[in-house]
Amino acid sequence: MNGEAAQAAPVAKLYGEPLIELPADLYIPPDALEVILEAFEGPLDLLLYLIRKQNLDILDIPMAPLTRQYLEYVEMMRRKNLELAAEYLVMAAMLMAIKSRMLLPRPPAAEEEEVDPRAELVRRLLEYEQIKQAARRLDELPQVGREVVAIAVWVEKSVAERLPQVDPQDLAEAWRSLLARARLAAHHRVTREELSVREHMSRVLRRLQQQRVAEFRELFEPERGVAVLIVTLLALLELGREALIEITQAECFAPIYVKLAHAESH
Amino acid sequence: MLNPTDARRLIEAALLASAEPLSLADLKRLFDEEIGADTLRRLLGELREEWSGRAVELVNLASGWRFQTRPEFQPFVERLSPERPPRYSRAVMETLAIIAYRQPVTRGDIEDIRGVTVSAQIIQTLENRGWIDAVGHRDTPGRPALYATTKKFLDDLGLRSLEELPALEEIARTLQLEPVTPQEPPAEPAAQSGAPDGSGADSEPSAARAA
Amino acid sequence: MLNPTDARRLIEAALLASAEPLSLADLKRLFDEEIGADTLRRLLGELREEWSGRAVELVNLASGWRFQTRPEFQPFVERLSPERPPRYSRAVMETLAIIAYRQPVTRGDIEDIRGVTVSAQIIQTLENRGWIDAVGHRDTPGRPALYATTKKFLDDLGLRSLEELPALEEIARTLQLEPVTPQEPPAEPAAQSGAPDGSGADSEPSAARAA
Repeated sequence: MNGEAAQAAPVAKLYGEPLIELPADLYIPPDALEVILEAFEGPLDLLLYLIRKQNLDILDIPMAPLTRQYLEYVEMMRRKNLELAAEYLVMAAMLMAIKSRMLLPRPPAAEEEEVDPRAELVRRLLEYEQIKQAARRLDELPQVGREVVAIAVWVEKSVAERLPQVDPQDLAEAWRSLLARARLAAHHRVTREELSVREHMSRVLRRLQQQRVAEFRELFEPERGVAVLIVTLLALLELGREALIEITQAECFAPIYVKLAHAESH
Repeated sequence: MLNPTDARRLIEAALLASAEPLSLADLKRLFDEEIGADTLRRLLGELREEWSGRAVELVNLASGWRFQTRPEFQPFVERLSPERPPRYSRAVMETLAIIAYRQPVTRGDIEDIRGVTVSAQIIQTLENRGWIDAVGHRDTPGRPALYATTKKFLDDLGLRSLEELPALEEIARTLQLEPVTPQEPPAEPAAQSGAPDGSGADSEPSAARAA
Repeated sequence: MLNPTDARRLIEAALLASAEPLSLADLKRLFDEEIGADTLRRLLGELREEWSGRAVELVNLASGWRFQTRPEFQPFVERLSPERPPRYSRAVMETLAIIAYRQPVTRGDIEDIRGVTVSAQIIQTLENRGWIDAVGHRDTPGRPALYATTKKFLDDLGLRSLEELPALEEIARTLQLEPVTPQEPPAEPAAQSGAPDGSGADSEPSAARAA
């Protein structure tokens, strides 16, 4: 390992400037690994990271150490039970293939046409790195709605107001901006299943508003199938937990009644 | 302290950039230092004066100040945009999204999620449209109304049930939710120490994003 | 016939009232009489000049002219309205960059460059934003859609044309001290014969680049 670091030293020039000091070690501390691995956008991103971290010359990649390190990362990902995309394994196979081809002796006759087995990999890495940078540059441009406001002053109109149209994707867009701002990700993970529960919560509340008190049983609609029964039950339990309804039963096996919490204060 | 011209330019831009009228309290927030209501009113008066000869004017409404086109201008606007569909403000759309995904919710719940106050006007816009209604009250002080989406909401959006709304996990996945900082530091030190130009700084915005 | 001042005031009001950029053709419709493109351009130039010292500026974008706040005004925008579009994930931004710089591209092309699958949600996020659209199909099995960026993408980023995007060659120069360019051309044809596995398909995007 140390030998390789030293070997990398002569080419340790980055962005045209000599590097003041080499990174102390080539490995990421294991506890930081998970966070780091999840931040990679794929095998190319991981490879670029390994290459840049060690200041390897991307045009003359030492395949043996790079392949070994890549495989170690992939192995660590597996051990950590991180969801490992198939692309990582395909890349592992490709690295090993390139490495073994570089070990093969070249037939002297073919020498001139022989292509560096790394050429395609290098091309892909450079292209991806370029795109990565381009993506950052794009993200830095002042954007209307984000850094810059498009001016649209109020227009006084006498004609009848036309109603705005909204489609489900507009709601997705609104939620996206909420998420980014409020860091809702942790506390507001709403799945489709939960959404149907919440829909039924509203339905029960709406019904209890008209009816004041309902018998537990009549809130269920067995004809709509088991899934709806379960969701309705979950909705009632959630409403109870949030103290939005009161569920009462006079004695064992007596009918269960459901009403709005403190409905009598109306 | 800003000089009066700069202060006027600041107020002007803020009013032009805002879709809704701005109150004196809103305008005060623009300034780092304390600024009196009298000073603000004087600056607004000067601004109105400055705009007096134009097709856009500064008006003082119940809820605050706003720039709007003069009524005589309407015919010209119609020539320009005969079919431009109107849109709800972001505030209205976000409120609707919260009610749709988190129902039943109170106005306080919505404010907690949005991190800003939700005006009665926004709720009313959605109620008038028939897209939300109060389905009960939470049993807490003030007995706030609980809002839910209506059947008309589903109909107008072409949905059979709320489950047909776009899945939230998928929306979250398209976002830069967490600061990328944990990933960047190990990757960047090499680049930063050597980068003579702006390229090293490219990592900065992602860190700043966290702030 | 309007005098130049009135004409300027009319154009100003129309532009201030419209969040979408207005083209010269749009602006012509404001006037009862014929007005030449040159005259309009001169009036727009004067108007831009008139607004030069302020926090709001008149800019010329891909689909026309628009008033917008200057980027330096951003801190005030944040104070006034917390409702702003979010930053997209790296996956979304890299997909956008590939479409912007390599267009027209298929989803497969994007996957080849990024080395990972590109989810439908990512494409949809960009489509819904109005930044990309399908401009055709590649005549290969499955007839995959070809994506390109829209005028709205340019407008929203304050650009008049794709040529104003940060230059890729410049980006490349900051990547590595080694000259990248001399290496590229010979590497391309060689890469095809040398690719040991399915990566031969990677040459597709570079072919699309030439198209």
